[in-house]
Amino acid sequence: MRNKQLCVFLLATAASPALLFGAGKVTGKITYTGTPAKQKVIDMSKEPSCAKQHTTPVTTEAVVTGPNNSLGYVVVYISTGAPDESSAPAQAVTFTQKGCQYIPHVLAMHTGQEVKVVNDDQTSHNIHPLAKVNREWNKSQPPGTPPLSEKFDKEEFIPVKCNVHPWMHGYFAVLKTSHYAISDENGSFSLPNLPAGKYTLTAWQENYGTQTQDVTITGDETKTVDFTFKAKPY
Amino acid sequence: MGKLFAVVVVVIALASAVPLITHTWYGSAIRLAPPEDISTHGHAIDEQLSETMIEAGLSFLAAQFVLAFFVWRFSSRPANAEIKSFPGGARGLVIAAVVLVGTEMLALGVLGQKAWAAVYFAPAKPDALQIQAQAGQFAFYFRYPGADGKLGDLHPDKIDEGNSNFFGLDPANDVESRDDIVTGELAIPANREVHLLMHAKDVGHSFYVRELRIQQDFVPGLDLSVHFTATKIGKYEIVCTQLCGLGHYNMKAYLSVLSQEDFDSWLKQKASEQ
Amino acid sequence: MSEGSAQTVQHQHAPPQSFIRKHVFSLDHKVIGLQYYGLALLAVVIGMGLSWLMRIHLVWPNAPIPGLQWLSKTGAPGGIMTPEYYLSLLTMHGTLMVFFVLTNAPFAAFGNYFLPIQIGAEDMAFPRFNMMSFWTTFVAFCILVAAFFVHDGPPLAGWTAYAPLSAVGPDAGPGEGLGQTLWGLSIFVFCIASLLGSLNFIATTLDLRTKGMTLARMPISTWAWFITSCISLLAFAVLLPASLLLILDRVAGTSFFIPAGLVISDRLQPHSGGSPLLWQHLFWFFGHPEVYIAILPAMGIVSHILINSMRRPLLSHKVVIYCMMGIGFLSYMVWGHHMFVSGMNPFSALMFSFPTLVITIPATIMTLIWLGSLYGSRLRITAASLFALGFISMFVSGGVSGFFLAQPSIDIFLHATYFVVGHFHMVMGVAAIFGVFAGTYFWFPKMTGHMMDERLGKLHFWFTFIGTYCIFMPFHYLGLAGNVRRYSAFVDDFLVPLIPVHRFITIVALLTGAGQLIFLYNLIHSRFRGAPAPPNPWECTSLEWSMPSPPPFDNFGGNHPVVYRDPYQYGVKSSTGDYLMQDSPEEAKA
Amino acid sequence: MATTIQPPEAEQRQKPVDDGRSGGGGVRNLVPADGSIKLLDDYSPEPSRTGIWVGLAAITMSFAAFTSALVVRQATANDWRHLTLPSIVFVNTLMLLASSGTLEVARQSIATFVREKTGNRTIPLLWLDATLLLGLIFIAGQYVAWQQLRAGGLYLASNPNSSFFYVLTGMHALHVLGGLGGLTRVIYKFRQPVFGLRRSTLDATSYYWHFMGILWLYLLLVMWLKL
Repeated sequence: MRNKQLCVFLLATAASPALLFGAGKVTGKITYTGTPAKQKVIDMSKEPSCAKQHTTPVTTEAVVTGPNNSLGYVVVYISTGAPDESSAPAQAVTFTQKGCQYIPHVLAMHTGQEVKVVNDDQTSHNIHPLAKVNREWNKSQPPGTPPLSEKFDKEEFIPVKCNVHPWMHGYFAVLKTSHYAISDENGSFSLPNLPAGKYTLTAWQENYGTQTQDVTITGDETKTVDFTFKAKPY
Repeated sequence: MGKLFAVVVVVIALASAVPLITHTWYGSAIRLAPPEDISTHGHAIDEQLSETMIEAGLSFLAAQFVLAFFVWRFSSRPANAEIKSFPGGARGLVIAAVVLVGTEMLALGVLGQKAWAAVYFAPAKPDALQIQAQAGQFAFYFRYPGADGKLGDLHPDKIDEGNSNFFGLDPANDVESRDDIVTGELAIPANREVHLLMHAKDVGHSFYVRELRIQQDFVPGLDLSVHFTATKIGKYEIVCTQLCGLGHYNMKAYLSVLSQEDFDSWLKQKASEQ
Repeated sequence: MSEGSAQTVQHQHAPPQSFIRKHVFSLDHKVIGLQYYGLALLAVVIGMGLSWLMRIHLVWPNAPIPGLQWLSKTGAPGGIMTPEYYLSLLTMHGTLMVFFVLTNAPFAAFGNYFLPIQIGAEDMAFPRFNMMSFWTTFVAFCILVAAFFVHDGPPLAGWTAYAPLSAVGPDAGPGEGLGQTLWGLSIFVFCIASLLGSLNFIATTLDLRTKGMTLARMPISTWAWFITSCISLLAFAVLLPASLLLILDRVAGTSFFIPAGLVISDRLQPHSGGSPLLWQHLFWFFGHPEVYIAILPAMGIVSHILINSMRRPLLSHKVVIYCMMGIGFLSYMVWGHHMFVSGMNPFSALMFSFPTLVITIPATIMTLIWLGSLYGSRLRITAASLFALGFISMFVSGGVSGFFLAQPSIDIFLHATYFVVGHFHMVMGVAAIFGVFAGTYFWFPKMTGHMMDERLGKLHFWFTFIGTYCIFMPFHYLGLAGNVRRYSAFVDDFLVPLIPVHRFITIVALLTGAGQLIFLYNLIHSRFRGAPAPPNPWECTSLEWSMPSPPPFDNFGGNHPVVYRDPYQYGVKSSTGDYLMQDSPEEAKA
Repeated sequence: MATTIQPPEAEQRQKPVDDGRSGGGGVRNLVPADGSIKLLDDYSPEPSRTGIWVGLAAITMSFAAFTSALVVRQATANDWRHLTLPSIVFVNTLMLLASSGTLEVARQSIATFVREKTGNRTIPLLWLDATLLLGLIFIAGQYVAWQQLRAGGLYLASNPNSSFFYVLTGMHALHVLGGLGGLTRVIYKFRQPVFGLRRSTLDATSYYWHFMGILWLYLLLVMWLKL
């Protein structure tokens, strides 16, 4: 198994330019059927400095829905067949705490890629990724302290929480590939720059779990792959 | 040097007494006394406090002054000065101590019982408004029974803060919990007794409202309760006084005492947000 | 068979030659006493440094403290203290001060050095136990300090380590990992050390008194150490099992203190049925007597010094001793007053409140006897006697605030506020430390053979006396305003207005702390440059002054003094002046 | 100076009048100058004679604490699973009690050995060794008991009852090991060509050893009633 990975890896690196600048593309839309749970209004009265930053009531983001049953914050990525990459992207991804919310609610990153955690609030947060595969950590970040910089080495969907503000929940999607996308308000996503090949697409939603579909890209075409999740009221 | 000691002790004793008498920090506006009491039982505690303040304060001043005076008077006497013994000797002092402290104790003890009993011995009235309070790292959450007037059961395994299920309710299977109203602030109607059922989610916490003269620990695995009646409409702080971890200093919630109709509309509003 | 041939009278241990046996693993109670003193000094320096950091952070929460980030990168990113690191400092400060300073300095240090001498013994009953108990204490100290440097941070559950926070492990947040386990281990080891020490003290006092040294003829300081050792024997015998069970809950997954159904950091804890209150009961059953373990020796030392500087015995020797016994006895019936708001049965709350109030009677009697004895005395003002008088003042100030906390109804409001912090810092912290200072200025000549600089000593007293009042009196006012303790920052609308008072306290604390440098300088300078000390510079009557300073290896050179009279023969006419040594056969002239 | 007056030579070495008011100022551990074989008595009451009782008081206190912990824990428990004690503990009990008996016999024989001043140490040694052996058997037996519990799937953390069983028996076993150490020391001293065994050492060790037996009976009762 390891050897196989290794060979693929060598091949990949040998031919990486061609692979990385493939012209194939997968787009699609994430929708749901049934009635999703009503998102609750978050009561921030405990933290006035955050509460006063929000004019409209803030709700939980576990299930973010859009027009005609579209589903946001779904991570779509190539789980198998993805061209292996020699190294993680150099530029860091940023995870911001603002108004006692995580921005973005779901942050996808490459294994080994640097993630910067920024505290824009006037209060002290603690960042606690409840990792199981990766190493779990739990650090406080008083206002005015420099951003925390961390890395995750293994593929995992890590719930992130702030113990000081229990409503603050987010996710780190640590993936082995850089071919990932996160669906927007309208549930649409797109995975560009795919070389020709046979792939397995995986869509992950924090409450509804994962779905997979196979797709084959030949040359520079654009395939459409849609996912539909079954929503539960509770 | 002995005289200097005497002077310093007297000055310190007087200076220490000033804020206790003026209830402020040496002329500044900083108030250094319990905030105004808004509960029906609090006045007993306050009387008890001021009683004790007078008795303890007087014994404090007396002791410091006597110390100062004796040191002033008897330090650096000539080597041949004659040693005198305190009139009455040890026996007198022992009797004095037993009598003074004894009576002081009895007085305080009896009064104290009254104040204490008012809070803890009298059970909550049956018509008291039942609210459940849950303390967890590092926030309080409160649960009001919905239309059915019943609180759903708690299932710790169902707790899911990402979906704001802080209590671990199971609406899918437990109908009673569907209309429960969960809030981050405690709103209560004025002049109505509230029976607070206290539940700790993780570690030890405490429920402390200065104006209510109420402090009660949340003990994990042991669901306690307190009952009180607030009399003054307003917004007050609920803080945690039991060291519970890194967020302890910031573990608080607000208590808003509302008129009955304001309370009803507030509850409706919250119900709509569930 | 040549049994018993060629046997000579030999002493239990001859003077050691090698450096190691002389100064490191010494069996000599005097060396061990000094070792305890040194350890306490180290601990108090660290502990005070921590309190400085805490005070600074409290009033300037977002100001970086230069250099702090090197102490702990995660604890203070960019020098700005995180909340958990503040709590860790708080925990370490409390543990260091209570166990390694207040238990070691007045009791183990001075007791080891002077108890055997004051009863005319050549050493402790069990010198090897004595050495073991010090080095075990030292190991406990190292374990505790090691907790500073573990990966997930030093412990933060406070010196009371309330379960389940202290028992559930890393899920409860930073500082609840290895650090907390080390804390428990350190306490466990410390208990063993204290048990060995107390056993030794008791056996020594009962068995090794020299001829004529009846119990009634023991100096008050000896009595205090003896009573204290009885208290600590029983107290630590309870903390030992408690800390063991806590460690097991942490490392072995047992459920002594952890109830079922706890959800911490979104994880359901795999425990069932434990009782958090069990820990509180076990801990406070130790914890309250511990307060008296800290204060009783100070009372003894202070009485001893006061009598000497008043040149007259106390109004009643016996009554003072009975009071100390009474306090020791009652200290076992009051632990519940720490748990008034922990949901204990309201009746038992009253049951605990009563003895707590009763315990003020012996305390008051002692105070009145000290004051009454001052009347008509020939008080000599020295650095030592100043600290002794300061002790009385502090003891009164800290004592009266006990009146408030002893009453459950008032405790509802004052519990866990700065009022409590002010109360126990004054009555147990500062008062006991004053006893240690007094003892140091008094016995330094005997221990080192050099006089201490009196002028510096008095300067040090004024700094400390005024400083500590300015620090700890305002704590009471803040408490009355409902200022909660153990907060790493004051963010509540209610507390923000009080910050100026805290700022005042912080500034005074920094100054007072700096004032202690005078003491350190005096200590070190006098040790080497101080004038040589005569055997009895203070014209004192007890046995430790009947030998050269510093005392020879076996104290009395194999000749055991015979005691002819009660310890405090002052204000009499004798060949030596106005006092008679305990071991002088001379009769006082009328 | 009053400080320099020394008591006359005679006073130093004579045993102080035993008025029960004062001790001997720590002149002790003296080997008899006449070199006779006897259980050495000292001028001063031998500290270990007091020390042993103080030590036993401390041990009693901490096991009392364990007991109260057990009681409180049971009172709040909803997870109290009755635990049948491994049968072997009763065998162990017999072993421990027997060892107390052999130790007493050993003391008697040492006394006679001293009285008759015969050089024959074998009989006392035999009894001492027997005591040591029985003690070791007890420890081994306890170990077997733990093995049996483990075999039954009951580990330290399985339920409060098993936790308390392991803790109580474990702590007791530790104390017994201490007693074995004491016995070994007694045997060693007894074997010395220069007779160095002091009565107080022998007494203290045997008091401790008997106390271990009593403590074990108490624990057995507690565990049998509660666990």
